[in-house]
Amino acid sequence: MTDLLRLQDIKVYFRSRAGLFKTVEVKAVDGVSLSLGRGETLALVGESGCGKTTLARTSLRLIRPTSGRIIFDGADITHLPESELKWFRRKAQAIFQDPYSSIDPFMTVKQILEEPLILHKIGSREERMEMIARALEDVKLTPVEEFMGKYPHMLSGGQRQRVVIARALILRPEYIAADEPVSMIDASSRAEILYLMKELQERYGVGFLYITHDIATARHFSDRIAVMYLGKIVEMAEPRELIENPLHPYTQALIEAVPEPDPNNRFRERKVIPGEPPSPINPPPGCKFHPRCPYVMDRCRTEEPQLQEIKKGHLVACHLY
Amino acid sequence: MSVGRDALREFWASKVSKMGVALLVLLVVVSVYVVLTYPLDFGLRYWNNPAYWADNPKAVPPEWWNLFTDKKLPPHVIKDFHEPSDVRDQRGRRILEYVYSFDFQYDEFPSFLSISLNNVTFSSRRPPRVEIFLDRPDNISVRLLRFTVTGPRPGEEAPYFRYVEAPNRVRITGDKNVFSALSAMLKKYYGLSIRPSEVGEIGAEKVAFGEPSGDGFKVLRGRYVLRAVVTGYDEDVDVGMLRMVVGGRVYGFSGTDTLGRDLAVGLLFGFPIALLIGFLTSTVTTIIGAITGVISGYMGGKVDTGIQRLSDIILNIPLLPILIFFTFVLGTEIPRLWVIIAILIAFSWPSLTIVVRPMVLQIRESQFVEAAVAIGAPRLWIMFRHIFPQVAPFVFAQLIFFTPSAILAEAALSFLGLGDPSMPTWGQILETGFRSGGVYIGYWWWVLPPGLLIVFAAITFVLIALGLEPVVNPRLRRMK
Amino acid sequence: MAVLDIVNLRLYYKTLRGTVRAVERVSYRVEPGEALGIVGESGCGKTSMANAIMRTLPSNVEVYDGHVIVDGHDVVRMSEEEVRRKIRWRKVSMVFQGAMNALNPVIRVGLQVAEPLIIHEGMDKREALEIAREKLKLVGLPPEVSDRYPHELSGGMKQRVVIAMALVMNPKLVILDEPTSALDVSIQAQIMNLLKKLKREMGLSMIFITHDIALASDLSDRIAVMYAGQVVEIGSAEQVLLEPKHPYTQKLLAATPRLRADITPEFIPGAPPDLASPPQGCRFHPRCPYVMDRCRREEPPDFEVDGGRYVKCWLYGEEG
Amino acid sequence: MGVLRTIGIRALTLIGVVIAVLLMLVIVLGVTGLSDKMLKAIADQILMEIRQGLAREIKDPEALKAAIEQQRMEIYAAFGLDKPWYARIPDMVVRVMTFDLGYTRTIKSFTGSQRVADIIWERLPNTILLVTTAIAISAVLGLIIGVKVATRPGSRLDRVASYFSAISFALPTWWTGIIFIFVFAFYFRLFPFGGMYSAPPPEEPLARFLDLLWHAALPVTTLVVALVGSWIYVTRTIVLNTAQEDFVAAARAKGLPESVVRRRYIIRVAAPPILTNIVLGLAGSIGGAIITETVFQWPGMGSLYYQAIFSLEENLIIALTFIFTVVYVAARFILEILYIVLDPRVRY
Repeated sequence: MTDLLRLQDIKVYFRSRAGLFKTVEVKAVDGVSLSLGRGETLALVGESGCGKTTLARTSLRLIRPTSGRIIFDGADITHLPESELKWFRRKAQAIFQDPYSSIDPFMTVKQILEEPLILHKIGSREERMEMIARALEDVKLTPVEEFMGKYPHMLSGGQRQRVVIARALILRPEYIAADEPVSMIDASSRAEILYLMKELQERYGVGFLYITHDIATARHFSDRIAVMYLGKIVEMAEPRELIENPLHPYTQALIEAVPEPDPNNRFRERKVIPGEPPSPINPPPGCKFHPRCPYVMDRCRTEEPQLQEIKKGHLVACHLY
Repeated sequence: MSVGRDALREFWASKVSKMGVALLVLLVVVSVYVVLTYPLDFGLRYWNNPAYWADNPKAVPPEWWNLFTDKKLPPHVIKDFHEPSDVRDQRGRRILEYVYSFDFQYDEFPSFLSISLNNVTFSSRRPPRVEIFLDRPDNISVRLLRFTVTGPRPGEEAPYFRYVEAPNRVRITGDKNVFSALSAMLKKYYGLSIRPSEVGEIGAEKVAFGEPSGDGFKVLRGRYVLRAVVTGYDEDVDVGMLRMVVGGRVYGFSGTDTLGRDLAVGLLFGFPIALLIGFLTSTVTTIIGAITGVISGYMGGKVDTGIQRLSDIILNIPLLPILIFFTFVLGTEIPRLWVIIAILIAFSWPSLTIVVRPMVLQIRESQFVEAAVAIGAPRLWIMFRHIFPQVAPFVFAQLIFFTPSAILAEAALSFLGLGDPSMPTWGQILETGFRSGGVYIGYWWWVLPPGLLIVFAAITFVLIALGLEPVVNPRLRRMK
Repeated sequence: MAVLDIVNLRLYYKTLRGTVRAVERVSYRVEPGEALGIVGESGCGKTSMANAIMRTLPSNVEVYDGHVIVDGHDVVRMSEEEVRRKIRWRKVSMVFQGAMNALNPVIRVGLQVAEPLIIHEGMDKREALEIAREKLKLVGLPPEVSDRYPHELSGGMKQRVVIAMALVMNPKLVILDEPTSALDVSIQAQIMNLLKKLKREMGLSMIFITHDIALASDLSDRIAVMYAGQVVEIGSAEQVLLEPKHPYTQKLLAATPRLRADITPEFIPGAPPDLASPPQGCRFHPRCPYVMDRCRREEPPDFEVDGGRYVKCWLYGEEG
Repeated sequence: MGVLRTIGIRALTLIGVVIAVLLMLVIVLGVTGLSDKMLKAIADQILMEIRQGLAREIKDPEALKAAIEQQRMEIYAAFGLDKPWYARIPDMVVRVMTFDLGYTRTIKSFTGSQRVADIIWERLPNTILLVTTAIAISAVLGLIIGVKVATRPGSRLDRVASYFSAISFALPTWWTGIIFIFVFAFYFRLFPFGGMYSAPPPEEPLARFLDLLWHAALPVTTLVVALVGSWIYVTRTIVLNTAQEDFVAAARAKGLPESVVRRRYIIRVAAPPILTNIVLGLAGSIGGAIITETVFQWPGMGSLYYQAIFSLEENLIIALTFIFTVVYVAARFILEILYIVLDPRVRY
């Protein structure tokens, strides 16, 4: 079976103005390769500014990478002009973080869901109504008629996010990139949205890229987890393997930092990595994690480690292995 | 659309908005009335044509001023006769008599007396003779004036037509013969010897409508009869129209200026002009500003940089001096009103561009726009369907907000003497009032109303803009 | 004697939608050296709680009563000026949510930390700045930071500055209002370590307000769970986390995704009520799996369950 | 270092503005043929003087005519009149910049000179005196009232101030001036109708100063009424917004007295954006000044504009347009430096 989506050595550099004449380069994504199978869920975990959102947007060709290739369904779409991407736009969809800004406040739920159908010239008016109704049922916004006429400001955060999911699914895509879909939803409802996405993803066999900073939800809702640090993937494995046996010092620290509800927590200090992630404008040479790494070696300061398979299905980029 | 209805309800909820809308309705109604009833070339043909206003008193306050003063001032009376009051045939002559009888009960003399003849026809070689009599309440009757209509020219065939193109206007109170007649009257009835030239100095209207009292004259109240007798020497003699004017010391609703122009007429004409300047300028300005703002914000890159630089430069130029310069230099070739509007637009649009641009930048970054791109929406679709609706309420508010600035800018230029002479505006009326020294003499009816109207027009839009503010400003809205 | 004793506190706001009952008859105490965690979802009134203690109330407050006793003074009954002079920062200080917004952008950081000393103690500026530098060192910042403006610092550094600011007058009680919610996990862990260290070394009492019950366990000796303006369960960390009694607490814990265990997270159907029109009876009843008739009619009182733990639920009525 | 750079960038932009205005003036003058007319007038003036000299030396009328024609060609060439207008752009730019625009027809300076530059330089200080006084007073009033109003939103004072702001925005400056003349000069006879000093002006310095104050009272008040409304409004809005910021709540929680919170956390932070808005309103105050001077016959550049329009002195109008631009740009520059000093966030 061929992969649904393959990213090959993707680099995304942004130019940013620094004063009148000087521009600096921000290396948001700095050489990432990964592949996603049909119906598979890959979680991309990292802290803010690590480039995970940029990578997701690049996978949707919302950004053209500086270099590297995006291969979707066997076709190279890296440099296709927008006019030749229409088929891809139908097969690949996005779900965004902020349910308050990801839908146009001036459109009704019906208009929001109808827009993709109109743009892709799908169905007659009646057929479209039927598809919208089905999509709303899928995301459990019932009674359907009542929700169709509502404006976003009349919906709760969770309901909006369901509208967003319905919009992403209405074209029956093969690939969805979901960028922090639940981070702005209350803890008690978060799982509900994630279950809904999981259910629909399995029902329609969608390949899912799940972007999150929350490694705990990634564990429960994905087939594989990739950890990103400063524009690079530093480790990739199946969830249980990654969490029980993290290899990269950064992954270890990240897992260590996540609290669990345990009354003994207060009696022990967490092992933390010092400092904050450096700016992607001036990333350190060698391994990008070396200034904060407890196991730093001379080699780490000069030579960048490559992502390699240490055991089956477990990849890590670290000189320790 | 419910968002729109909510916004409308919110707008309508405030007292300020209601007041603004009421004023706007008034403005529009008056303007429509003027547009429907005034000729297009009003400015040149009537307003700036002194002959048209010749029968009016000069620089007098409005009639209602009498309500506020103890001294009752005579109103202006124009009496038009299309038919004579009486026609007699006497020894081969035809006598047309025009009689105007009126009760004069005021504390001040009329400002002048005049008579005009229009379309006089006759066929005898001897031209008709005109005599003007004044019968006073004290039973004195004076023949003020006698003159003949211009006789036939050699070779001219009967019937003879006279005063067809323009009326023959005789200002009675300014005529030397009248002075003599009045001087004779004073001698005969009061035993005063006052030379005709002195009558002229005192003022013929004072002598005619007054009686000597102490050093001067006081108003003689009572019934006066003003008679014009036209004696023709044939049966065809005819006067198309005869007009008698007893010049008042108050006039109409707004008084007159030093040329006798009825200020109410001019001020009314200012309504549609103010609206035209305000709406045209602000509409075009906001359209250009909104489009450049959306393009600059959404397209980015070189286009964006170019628009930004241009805006930055234009915004750093002080507007009024530039307006003066351009209107002065170009105003001789192009109608000044259009120059003013064009320059206002050319130098104002960036102020909208620079506020719309960051809004668009923010909207462009918002996830629903990104979602639309991901769905496969083309650029134009996104700009029109998603971005423009977001900025539209704000742009509309700016349109309203900018309207008074345009009106005020035109008024300022007019006040500096750069108004469009073919289009009398409030600013121009004020300027003539100011330049004629109206402020120093106290012609309040001349300088206050145009200013008040400008304020009225401007405040209409300011009020509406204030009412719109909570609707378009999300920060204020959220506080509720 | 307790550092803070709150009895029957009520705080209502007047809004266009009606009266919002943000804090409804809440009572608890904080003992010396103890950290109390207040856990709840957004809009449950936990931030209002902090405002009620400091008496930094917005202008639309409708009801503010009960007792907030700090060191023998009842804040509810004191005059505004007295609270300012005697309580704020002297007795109770605060670490604000979103440090990026809690610092004045045009004043150097050091002066902002030192300011309370200058105002309250009438201390000389130089002397106060010296103490500020010490406190900055205490929270792990180099003293040079003192001369910087807030925009020159990273998020983690600003958070440390805000903590140093809270410590500058050596208060008895520090209220931490979501001190890490804007930070990444790795930075969050650093800050939590710092807070633990400060609590241990300085014997500080703390109120730790958070939406994350797992994070609350990192610092709290006791935990109060809030739902819709009320404390529904309060007890020691062990009691609340290991044997939660209130259905909401149980569900909240179950909804927390576990990293190290194979328990799949659950969720609570429905949404928290609008505090302008809370449901009759128990406020949790529309979402409660164990709902009984009584819950719909009557609001449950606080039942004491196994020593020092109070639960606002009819399920424990008989035992109480 | 960073500050200097920011200032440098602003300076460059503003120099760009001056150059753009210069070019615009010169091009419009060229296209409309006005520059030809003006230069010819200057050249002919010179030629007339030469003609008198030549007439004395050369007696033969034919030779005189030829000599004069010869001179005319030379002078015209020197002024670039033999070339099309666009070839003269650099020359004209320099002329406008140095106010070397020849002589006026009727308007004279106070000392009797008819050189454009003399007339302008003489009046510049009077305008600056009037405008800066008015701006200073409005700034102080606007800030005080705006802050006061912002601390009590919704109060009666707040409403009154809001209505006043709206009205002041809709009031044409000059009309306000006329009303003042009507009421205070014509009706109550408290202040003079216009001018800067009585005629003759008092000799003694103190009396002279008081006379100036007496004459300035109405025009300054007029400008203040026109300006202060928007300043109150701007100050109020920004202060209200700032007062909602978290750090203000934090400052209150720190137990800082309200006066300190207001001064250090609200006004101090609100100052830079208020200043920005004031900078944006500066153009309006220049416009207001032009007309106010006209109404009160204040012998500054504004009333000179009015006279120049009336007597069709195009060279004066050009010079005035340019100097108003320069004055405006300079004022903006000063305020922007102040902004940089006030707001540490822009010091990069």
